[in-house]
Amino acid sequence: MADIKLKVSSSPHIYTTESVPRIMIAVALSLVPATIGAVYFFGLRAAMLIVLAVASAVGTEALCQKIRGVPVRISDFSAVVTGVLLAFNLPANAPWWMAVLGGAFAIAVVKELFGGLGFNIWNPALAARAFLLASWPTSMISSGDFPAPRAGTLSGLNLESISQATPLQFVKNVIAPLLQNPSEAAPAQLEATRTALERMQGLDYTLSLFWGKVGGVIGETSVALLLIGALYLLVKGYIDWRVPAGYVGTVALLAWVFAGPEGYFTGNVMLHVCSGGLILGAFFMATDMVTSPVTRKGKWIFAVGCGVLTLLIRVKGGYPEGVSYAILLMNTVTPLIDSYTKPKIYGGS
Amino acid sequence: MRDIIELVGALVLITVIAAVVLSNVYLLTRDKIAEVEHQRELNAMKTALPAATVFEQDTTGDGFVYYRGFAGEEKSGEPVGYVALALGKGYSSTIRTMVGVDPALAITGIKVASQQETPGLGTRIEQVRRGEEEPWFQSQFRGKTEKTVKLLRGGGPDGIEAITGATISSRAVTKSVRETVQRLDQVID
Amino acid sequence: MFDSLFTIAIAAVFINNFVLSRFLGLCPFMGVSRNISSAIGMGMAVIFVMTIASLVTWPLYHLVLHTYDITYLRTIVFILVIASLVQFVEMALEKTAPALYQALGIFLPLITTNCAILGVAMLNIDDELSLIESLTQGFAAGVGFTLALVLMAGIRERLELARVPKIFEGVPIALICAGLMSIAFLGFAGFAVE
Amino acid sequence: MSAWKVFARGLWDEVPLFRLVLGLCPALAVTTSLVNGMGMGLATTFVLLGSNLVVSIFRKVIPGKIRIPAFIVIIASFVTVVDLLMHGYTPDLHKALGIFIPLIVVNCIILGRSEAFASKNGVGYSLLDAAGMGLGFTMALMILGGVREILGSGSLAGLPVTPESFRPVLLFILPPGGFIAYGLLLAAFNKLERNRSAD
Amino acid sequence: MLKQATFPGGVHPPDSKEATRDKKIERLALPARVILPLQQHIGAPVKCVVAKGDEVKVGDVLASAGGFISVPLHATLSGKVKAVGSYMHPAGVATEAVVIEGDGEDAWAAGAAAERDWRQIDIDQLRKMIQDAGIVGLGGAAFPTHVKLSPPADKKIDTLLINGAECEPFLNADYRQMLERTEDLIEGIKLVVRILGCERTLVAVEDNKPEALAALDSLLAGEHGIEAAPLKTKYPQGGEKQLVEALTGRQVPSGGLPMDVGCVIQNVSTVLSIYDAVTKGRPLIDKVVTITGAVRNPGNYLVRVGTSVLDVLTQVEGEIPENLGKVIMGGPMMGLALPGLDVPVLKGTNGLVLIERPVPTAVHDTCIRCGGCVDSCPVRLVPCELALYAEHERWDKCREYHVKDCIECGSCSYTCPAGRNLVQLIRYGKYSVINEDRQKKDKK
Ligand SMILES: Cc1cc2nc3c(=O)[nH]c(=O)nc-3n(C[C@H](O)[C@H](O)[C@H](O)COP(=O)(O)O)c2cc1C
Ligand SMILES: Cc1cc2nc3c(=O)[nH]c(=O)nc-3n(C[C@H](O)[C@H](O)[C@H](O)COP(=O)(O)O)c2cc1C
Ligand SMILES: Cc1cc2nc3c(=O)[nH]c(=O)nc-3n(C[C@H](O)[C@H](O)[C@H](O)CO)c2cc1C
Ligand code: SF4
Ligand code: SF4
Ligand code: SF4
Ligand code: SF4
Ligand code: FES
Repeated sequence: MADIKLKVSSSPHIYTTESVPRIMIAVALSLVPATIGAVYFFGLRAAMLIVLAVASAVGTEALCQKIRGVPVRISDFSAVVTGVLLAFNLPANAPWWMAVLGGAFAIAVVKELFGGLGFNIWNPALAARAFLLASWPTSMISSGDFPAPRAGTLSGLNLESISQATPLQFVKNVIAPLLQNPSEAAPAQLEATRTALERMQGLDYTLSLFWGKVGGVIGETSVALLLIGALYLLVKGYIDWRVPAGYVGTVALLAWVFAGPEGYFTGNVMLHVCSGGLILGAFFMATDMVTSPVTRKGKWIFAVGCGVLTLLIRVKGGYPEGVSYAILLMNTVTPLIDSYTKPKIYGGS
Repeated sequence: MRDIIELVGALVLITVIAAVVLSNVYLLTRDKIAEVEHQRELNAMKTALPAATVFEQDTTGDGFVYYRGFAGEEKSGEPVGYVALALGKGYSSTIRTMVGVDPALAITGIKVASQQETPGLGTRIEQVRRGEEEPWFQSQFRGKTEKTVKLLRGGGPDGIEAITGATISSRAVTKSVRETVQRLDQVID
Repeated sequence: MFDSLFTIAIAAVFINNFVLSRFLGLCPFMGVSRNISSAIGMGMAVIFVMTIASLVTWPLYHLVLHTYDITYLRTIVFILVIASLVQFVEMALEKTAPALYQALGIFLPLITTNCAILGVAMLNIDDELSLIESLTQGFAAGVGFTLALVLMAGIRERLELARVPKIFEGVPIALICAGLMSIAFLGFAGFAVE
Repeated sequence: MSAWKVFARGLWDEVPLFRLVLGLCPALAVTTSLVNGMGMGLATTFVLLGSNLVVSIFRKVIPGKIRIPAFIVIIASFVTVVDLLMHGYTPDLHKALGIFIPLIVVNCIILGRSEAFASKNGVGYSLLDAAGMGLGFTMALMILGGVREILGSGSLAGLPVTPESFRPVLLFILPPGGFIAYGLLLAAFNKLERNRSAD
Repeated sequence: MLKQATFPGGVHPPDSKEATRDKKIERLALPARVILPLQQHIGAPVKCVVAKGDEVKVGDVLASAGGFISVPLHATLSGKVKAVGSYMHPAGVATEAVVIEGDGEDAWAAGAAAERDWRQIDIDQLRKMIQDAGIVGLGGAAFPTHVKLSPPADKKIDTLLINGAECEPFLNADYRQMLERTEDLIEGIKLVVRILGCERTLVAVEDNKPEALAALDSLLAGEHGIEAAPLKTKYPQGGEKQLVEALTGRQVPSGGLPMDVGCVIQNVSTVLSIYDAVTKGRPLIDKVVTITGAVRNPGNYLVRVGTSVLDVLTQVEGEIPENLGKVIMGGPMMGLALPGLDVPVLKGTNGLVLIERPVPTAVHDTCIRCGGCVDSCPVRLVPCELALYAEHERWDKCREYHVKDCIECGSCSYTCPAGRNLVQLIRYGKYSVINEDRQKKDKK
């Protein structure tokens, strides 16, 4: 009886029931409402882009792991999350091959070259979006030709005489130049511009952004659907509330203070919060734990940094949106944040 | 101390030899370089005003520089047109464009001399399509007048078609060209 | 004037970061970015030398080379001046500020033949900047260099623990990082600073 | 060492850029096209040849203590010569390479060869060494420039080489693409080398 | 009652205590044989004073203390010394041990079991008695208790903390003793207070043991300077540094001891052993052990030190379950997985937790930097990074990030969704750094 074979292992002998695949599957599930929304708003083309991006991400992951000679772990679902989030960052009329190349770049260059899950410095989906944007800008920047969501319009406004664009692009590239060069604009255009600005301040407009009646990349359309998923993750504790709170809070505050049509403290907070992919970025991408700081203090710094950079880019920079670059820039700073926000240890001097 | 003086002396000697050699190379290449620089400028002006072969520089009282272009060898007689540099604030750089007009102030051509816009977007102001000779955006300007140098959807005889995704660069060129034509209008009367 | 200085500074640090978008100073960027503390030391040394190099080369060019029409000697004069300057600074620091010398001293010799220093001196001339603008650009370029270097050092400290494929270990992965950093810095493209 | 070895070393075993990671700035800044890469490479080769030649001739008379500044002066002189010649005879290339021509003066490869080779060897070997290193560097820049041009512009040496439907990957002619392309090439080179040494 | 005190960090594993919570302590029958490893404490090695063939009685000294920081070992069975030699230790290595074959009589050595009044004995004598009784810390560390009760003159002790937290899942040994021997415990505490001369004593109990708190409260009602202190239920609430922080707001300095901040901590069982030793002349020969997990008769048993686990389980279960996969000596968070069943119960053993086959194991993945371990570390280390540095044998970095402050509580490993065995790696780093330090010191 004494020769019974016992397992010897180091303590502890019990573990949490969480696991990496469980977390990743939860994130994938949390994106389901927005995915259904994407297909509803933009039709089967959105579905095709999502499927292609996921297939490419997962395929590339398997291939890279084979080449590297490590066990193939696509069942951890992280590549699926990357694929979906990448597709969410594409306009619905993006060429199919961009989804494929983006997925491959995200996984091969941004993730696997660094050693795979957990070792990458930058958010794979966002780095891939930035790669696509720099390489084929005409297909990634709305020039009035992004498809409008079903039951909505591209800018969320129905105005005849001025061209359409997604809300922040509309403000930056359509309204601002017209106001700056009134001589070039027809009176009807100027009139429409003023109306547009006015309507964008209203509650109705915020509601259209909230429900998804305004255009953009396929995943950012409906704030409501994104929040359903985000809530699920918050409740499960898979994302740290500090990140979205710090991020959205900073953007809202700064937008109110600085980003008004005229003067300080006139900014339309809801416009900045509900558009330009902020909700998608703040809840699903800035929260990628691999590429954000590990400590609570670090997360606050990261979140506030994202917020400041986002608004800075929106107001002063070349891009109308700014979320993706803000997060990528803060990813770059993350190792430094980590090394300067080590908690003070118990009993340390 | 003596060492140091010796060493410094040696170094100075080397430097002097180098300077002498270089000044000779400089003298040998000076004219060629001047010619090259002149040619570069001339080429841009000729693209803008193909009818002219020689140019005469002039500066207005407030510092506006422009050129009169003449056909033939001599800088005399009636100019066949005028050339001036237009500066426009583009998306990420100042776009410098050489603008040519005939005596009736119709544009004879433009040539973007330098710009640092976004590759793939703004840089398409210099894009030459496959199978074509000239940059399509710039060739639209030929024959336009002060009135018709403006962005217009669809382009055609009454306006300039903007580059999709690069309205800012397009506008910068168009606006600076228009302003330059207006400037020339004041000058040549 | 303040505005234009601000514009120059922001451009040199973020928009056209010397390392990430102008490709100047890459060798020390690759060579001295293995840990954060030496990156900071190197960065401070570069800021220091870039600033005084700008301060010295500008009058030299405008008051001497240009006046006597020997601008073609610019390269040779600048490199000699910068090399002696670094040497001189090193000696002066050793005598007057031993603590600072301890911190920066080991980096100074590395800097002499670094294209970012000579580069900023030449760009000051080519961009037709005034003396005070040159000083600003020199200082800001150094800050931009330091920023990139320190960020890179943070990343490389983390990379030491990553499972980078063998053939990418060392310089290749550092280059990929620089590339992705440079992609992130595209976020500053088109900043309207005026 | 045989003459051939002195020459061939720079072409493979010690090819700058792939084996000795030096001269990075010009390598990345100017290699947006094959021709620019080649131009930079040849300009550097010229300076290498010149400085190695002069240094090896005068190696016995230059006092050891001022060796380095003396070399720098010699190198800077050849750089200036190249600068002036290119300005006069290849103006477009001169414009494209810009500030990176004068910056050849700080290229460690050149000072490195003067110091490590020319100051210790005769004229013939020094020239061979310079030629080998210079051509190796040129080759590397051309590979980098070629790859970036094909991917980023769809052309090679200015001639279209990709089908009409190919939409060039602009990233490769932008700064980030320079880093990434170089990183990938370097890894490919490591791989080749590992295969070679495995044989 | 104080408000429930706690510390930052920690984890909440399921407490799994129901099975034995209400089981009264039962005394197990004497075993036929005990194996007594000589060294059962931290400190100077002991000197064995018996040889094969010697007759011994319960309480006879088998090995005498090897210095001040050392305690003697006593016979826990009367009978004959069968062997002095190398035997398997629960930690998986063979160590010197004395084996006694019982005569079934349980005859006690002279002098044992005499009733004494501790109030009449002088303090140095008390300390001597505690050492002679072989008492070590029973909270897990097995540090000689008399040493802790002899603080240097320059360290003023103002607070005594009695550790009744028992924060490890499954275990109820301390809890049962607090319920069943409340009065003895309070007497013991008063005894310790007298030795230390401190003003304030807190008996710390997690709030998942309300009965124990109530029992203490009612008996302590009129007492001056001693009170029960409820703690939030959280692992590792019973860690001494965590207790100090939770109850006094002070932090034991890194590398220091609780006495540096005026505290001494004693485990409940230790106090009871002190009480038994002083008032009854009874050395530390038995131990309350919770036996639970995959067993049919879970319970709390009083076991003679040295009884083999096999004997204990055979007595409790009748026969050893076929599908036994793992036996943990101690709790599941910090306990040892036994290499086999033929190893003895030690002075510090407080539980045996049995786990069936197939033994659940963590999936081993790479760290996804979720920060869970950082948030759970009661010392506020960054376990994910420390573990990576240890994995890469970067001792300089391990040192820089305070690896030596890790208390090896296992909270980080418990919480890691990637199943990384963080404590194991960190422990490797910790002992490598300590070794380095030692080598450096030796060189000097
Ligand atoms: C990365 C980036 C680069 C850009 N580069 C340019 C540019 O070089 N020229 C330009 O006119 N607009 C540029 N823009 C601005 C947008 O393309 C803007 O939408 C456009 O100018 C408006 O033109 P549209 O009316 O055709 O959409 C850039 C925008 C981004 C995000
Ligand atoms: C992580 C950890 C958890 C602990 N939990 C307990 C506990 O629940 N009860 C206990 O009495 N001692 C516990 N200890 C031991 C105490 O730190 C301390 O050593 C003991 O209470 C001191 O009393 P003693 O000398 O009487 O054993 C724990 C130690 C550690 C490191
Ligand atoms: C909360 C959460 C958010 C995530 N966000 C992203 C993301 O924005 N982009 C991405 O590529 N992967 C994301 N992932 C998947 C995974 O963490 C990511 O691919 C890693 O960076 C790969 O190492 C996310 C995972 C989680 C759990
Ligand atoms: S001297 Fe400067 S450039 Fe040359 S290798 Fe060293 S760090 Fe790099
Ligand atoms: S000059 Fe020296 S420092 Fe600069 S790139 Fe070349 S080798 Fe490197
Ligand atoms: S690092 Fe050490 S102290 Fe911190 S949780 Fe892990 S085992 Fe406990
Ligand atoms: S808990 Fe595990 S996965 Fe999370 S940060 Fe710590 S080691 Fe990494
Ligand atoms: S070439 Fe090396 S620093 Fe620029």
